[in-house]
Amino acid sequence: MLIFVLKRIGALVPVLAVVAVVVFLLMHITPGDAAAVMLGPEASAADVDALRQELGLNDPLYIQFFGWLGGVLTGDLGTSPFLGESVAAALLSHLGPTLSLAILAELFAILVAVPAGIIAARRRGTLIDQGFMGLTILGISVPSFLLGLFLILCFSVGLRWLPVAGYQPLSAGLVEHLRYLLLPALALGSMQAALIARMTRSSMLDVLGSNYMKTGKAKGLSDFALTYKHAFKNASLPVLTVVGQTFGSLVAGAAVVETVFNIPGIGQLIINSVDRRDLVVIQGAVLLIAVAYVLINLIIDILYGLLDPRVQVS
Amino acid sequence: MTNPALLTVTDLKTSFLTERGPVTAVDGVPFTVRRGETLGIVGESGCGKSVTADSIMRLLDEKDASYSGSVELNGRDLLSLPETEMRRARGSELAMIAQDSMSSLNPVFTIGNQVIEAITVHQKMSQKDAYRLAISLLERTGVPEPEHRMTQYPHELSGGLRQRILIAMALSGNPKLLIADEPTTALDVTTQAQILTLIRALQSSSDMASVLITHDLGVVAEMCDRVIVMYLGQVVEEADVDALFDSPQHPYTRGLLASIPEIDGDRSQPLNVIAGRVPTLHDVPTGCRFAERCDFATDKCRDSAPPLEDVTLETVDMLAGDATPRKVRCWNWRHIPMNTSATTAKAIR
Amino acid sequence: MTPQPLLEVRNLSKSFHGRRSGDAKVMKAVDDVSFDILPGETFGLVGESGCGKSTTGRALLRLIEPDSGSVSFQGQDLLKMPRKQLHSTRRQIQMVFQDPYSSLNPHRRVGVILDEALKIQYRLPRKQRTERVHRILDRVGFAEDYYYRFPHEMSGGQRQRIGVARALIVGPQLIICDEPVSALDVSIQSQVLNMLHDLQVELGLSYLFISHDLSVVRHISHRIAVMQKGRIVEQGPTDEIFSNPQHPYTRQLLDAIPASHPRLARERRTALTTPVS
Amino acid sequence: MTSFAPRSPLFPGMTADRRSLQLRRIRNNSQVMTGGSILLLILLIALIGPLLTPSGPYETDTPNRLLPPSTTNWFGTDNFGRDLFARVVSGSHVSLMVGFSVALITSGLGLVIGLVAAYFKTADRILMRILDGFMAFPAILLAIAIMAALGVQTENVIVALSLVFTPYVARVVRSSALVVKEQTYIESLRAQGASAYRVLWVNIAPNVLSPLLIQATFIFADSIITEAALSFLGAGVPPPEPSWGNILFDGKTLIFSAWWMTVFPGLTIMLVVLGINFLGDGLRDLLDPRHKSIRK
Repeated sequence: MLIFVLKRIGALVPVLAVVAVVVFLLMHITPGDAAAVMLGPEASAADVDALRQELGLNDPLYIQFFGWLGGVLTGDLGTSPFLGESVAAALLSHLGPTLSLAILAELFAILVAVPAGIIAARRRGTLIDQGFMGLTILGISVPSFLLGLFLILCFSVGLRWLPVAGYQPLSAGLVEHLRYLLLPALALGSMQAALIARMTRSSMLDVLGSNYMKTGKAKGLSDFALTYKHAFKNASLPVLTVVGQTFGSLVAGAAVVETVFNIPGIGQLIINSVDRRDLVVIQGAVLLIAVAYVLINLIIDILYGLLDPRVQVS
Repeated sequence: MTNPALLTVTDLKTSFLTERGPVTAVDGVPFTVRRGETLGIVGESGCGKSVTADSIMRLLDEKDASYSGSVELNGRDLLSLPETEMRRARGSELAMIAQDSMSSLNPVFTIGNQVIEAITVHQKMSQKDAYRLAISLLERTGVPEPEHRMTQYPHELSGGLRQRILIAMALSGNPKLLIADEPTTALDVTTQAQILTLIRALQSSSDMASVLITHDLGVVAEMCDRVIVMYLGQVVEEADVDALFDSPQHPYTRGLLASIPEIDGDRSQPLNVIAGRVPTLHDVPTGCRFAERCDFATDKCRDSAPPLEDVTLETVDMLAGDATPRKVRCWNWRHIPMNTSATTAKAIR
Repeated sequence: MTPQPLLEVRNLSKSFHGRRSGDAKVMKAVDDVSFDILPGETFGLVGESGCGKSTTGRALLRLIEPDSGSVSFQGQDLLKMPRKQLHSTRRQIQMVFQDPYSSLNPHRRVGVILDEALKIQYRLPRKQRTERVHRILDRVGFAEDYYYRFPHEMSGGQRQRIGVARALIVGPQLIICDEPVSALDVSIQSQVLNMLHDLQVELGLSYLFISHDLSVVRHISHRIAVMQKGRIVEQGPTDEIFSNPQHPYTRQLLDAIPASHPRLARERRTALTTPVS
Repeated sequence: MTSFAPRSPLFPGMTADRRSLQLRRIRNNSQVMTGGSILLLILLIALIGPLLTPSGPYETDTPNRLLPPSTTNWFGTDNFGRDLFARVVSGSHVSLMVGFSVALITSGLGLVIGLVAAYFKTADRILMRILDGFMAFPAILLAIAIMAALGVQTENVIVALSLVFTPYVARVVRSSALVVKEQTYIESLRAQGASAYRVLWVNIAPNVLSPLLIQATFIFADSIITEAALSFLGAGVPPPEPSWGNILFDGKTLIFSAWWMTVFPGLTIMLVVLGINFLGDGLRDLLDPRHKSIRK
């Protein structure tokens, strides 16, 4: 098991290397001078020069890269010329709301989608199944920001049950915290829920049609034992994968949903930085999220190894 | 006849809904199995033999499949039992071993977990007792180092061992009827011989009857007391095993026996070929289902379907011993000369 | 006076390393295998799954590169041949595969599949190729319009006949048949076996016939080699091997074959249980 | 076996029986039919819509700002008095163009990368590491970052989305090609002495077109969604050029006073994406045998 884990960690190195290169290059695919672009047309030549100096843009590319990488590895993501603080500090101060939102959305998605997927698979072809699957197509077709707008229109503008936008930290009380996060989490979690439900259903169907389910039925096992013991453990593997793979889009989706609901999270930080073309902050945020994604998938890989005895062998 | 019937299948029909319309994969199959007896069901792929097995156990998804007729086990019709009672019967009164031992065991649970589950689903006992019983079952089925096997996963075992595990699970409820669906098809010859010997030994130590489904007439010769031959969803011949090999009556059975290269056959002779191909279930011929491939077919064969005729009395003089049931589904069986194929050589010996 | 062998295999070996890198486990799939195939004969290679018989067949054609040994075809070593020469030698040695369902490209018509086989080996005008395809289709017993069929419109036996036609069309002298009938029903199997036999008589072909089924191998082969764990444990004329097996493994294999008649099965069981007095 | 059904011109090589089955399956596939109809309807409106509007998408009319839907302004007007229907129709041109271009570009690139990776082992190792690296970035985030670097412009949206989605297509192509590569007919071709070109482009490529088509459909839908999100965030199509996303952005600030500015463009996006997803799902049922709904 230890070897398995170490190997998985080893496999991350090239992926992280590509991630680093891509993030680094973001600064350099800008048409023209990145420093000038960042400061805008009104900036003085002296200011641009100063920023170019500060960002090290005058050095050869590979020196810039290793300088930047060295910084990243020691936790130095650079300093934003607009915020006047380090990128790391800015990210840290915006992390809380994003994490709360993403976790809440993921919980909602899993709790709704997994049972729905199982029920749909067991009642394959019935109205319930068709209804659920219709809903999932709808879920996949409505992007989170749009669903957010519709939810605001319905629950905040129309019914006036919930606040239109804004954010209260957990320190303001759990109920208050949730009151502000409920709609954003629904908006963010629905597409995730749809994906998980479809995956659950299809992997359940694969498993339900398998020979070992037939053996189980021939043993005299009840439908319940078959579904929840034999099928679920097998079917949970692909579901786990889909949770891991879509975690990234969940976090990214959070960025968009935050804008809809004015939540001061990383997403809003990114969007504000896009307006300002603050590439340093964007680099840092993108890097943080990509690394988080890679780590989450590492954990999922290890879980996979624990659940499926065949994985460690091959 | 002293031995009463354990399983009586009458006019079993199993139909599926497919996108090209409904098909009847098993079409009016009758047979009986007596206590302690082994009945073979032979036929080529697509003849409905596996569906017959699944129908007896009612393993098919009843959303797609529908049954009619009756399957009486000890006088109780399994097809009309409520699902909860059927579930109690599965694994205790009748059990099954499947063909592909790799996919028939759940890959994410240990062997121990799966064998113990097969025990405790029908018998109330402590985990400890179940464990002990599981070990003894593995010993009975010739699994070496049973304690170690209990902790292993299916992919860590060989095909032969996995098949023994499946047999152990099937035996856990002391079934009266064992249905073996191509139990050795995926195995090598030497392993096949071991598994067949094991099944035979287990059967002789109890009065368990079995239904053995296979495409391999060699396995039939080794294992069965009586045989039914299936073609395109129907039984075309039923006979005592010796009688079937000595004097096959249906043209299809004869053709089948003559197509097999035998280990002691004449190598200089070309093998028999059954011309044409099996029609699909979507366009079943109106007359005899074998007519278009049969050398002896007449207009009558092509126009009207022959019944499964009881010919026990007419063929009894060919046999040395008691009259055992003999049935043929052919209009012309009386008129087909016997020396049409390689079977003759064997009948003489 | 024995005729000159068509194919001489000497000390052929192939090992596979364990999947895990740094794994010391080495599996000898083919271990010092030697045999000859004479013109016009069928050489049977039997053994159980994993014994290395299929690897041997593939190594001959360098579909798997063997580690050592030599394979000389008409006096020339295939294993030392430059790619270009190997390419044209493949006209002489063709292969027929086990699975009639995956051995034909589902997206191509039968005629195109056969035409492609020709195109790979010969530069011929289209008209000549088409003519040859039609001739070969006729030879394996298909009506002309099968040219336009797709593989999924055919039965397993028909597909396997197309597989044989694909091998035949380039005019080989040796065909390596890797379990050519084991995926087929018995009544279909006999069609293919008879056809292989007829083609041999007519065209003077040699076959390397790889199979796990001893009855089939016995029926079609002139000589047989028995493989176990990568090695040939016994080889000789078919009748000798079957009537007087020398190696214990051969005997074990022969004993395991199911009887051809229930009476023989009973006799064998009683012979086993009653002690010899 | 004497007569054979005539071959069909529509599905060459299929006998009439098979063709009618195929057509019946398409017709019976409610998803393909629904999805197809929705898309046709949208396309029709996108084409003839400009003829039906009282004013163009850029014509401001300050006295008539924020009018609710009426018989003249079907979707109402926005805060500059521009006809919302005209703007949504004009936005559909941008969205469909972006979606289609991205689907086309990613299919081409993905096909080549996926096939090369599936066939050549060394290339596979390098290409897959790079694709893995790219896929570690959530699609929309990478798109935002690229837009920030390249500058906010409609053409850049296409570039960014193509970069972001190509790895997903390449993955699908690669894994289908790997399955095909294991088929015996590929080994048979090697035994016959076929060149790598023949094996890869003549024999493997046609077999991965179905999964590619299905994936392209979904990329089409995803591109439309992502373009809308980018424009909504101000990182996509720059105003005043109308796009569904930036109309929604304008609508958001006025959500209390002008619900129509959110509802109509929103419903349009939903309908289009729903149509494409139905089509994609239906195509998968039709083309991918593993997803056949009826067994046996």
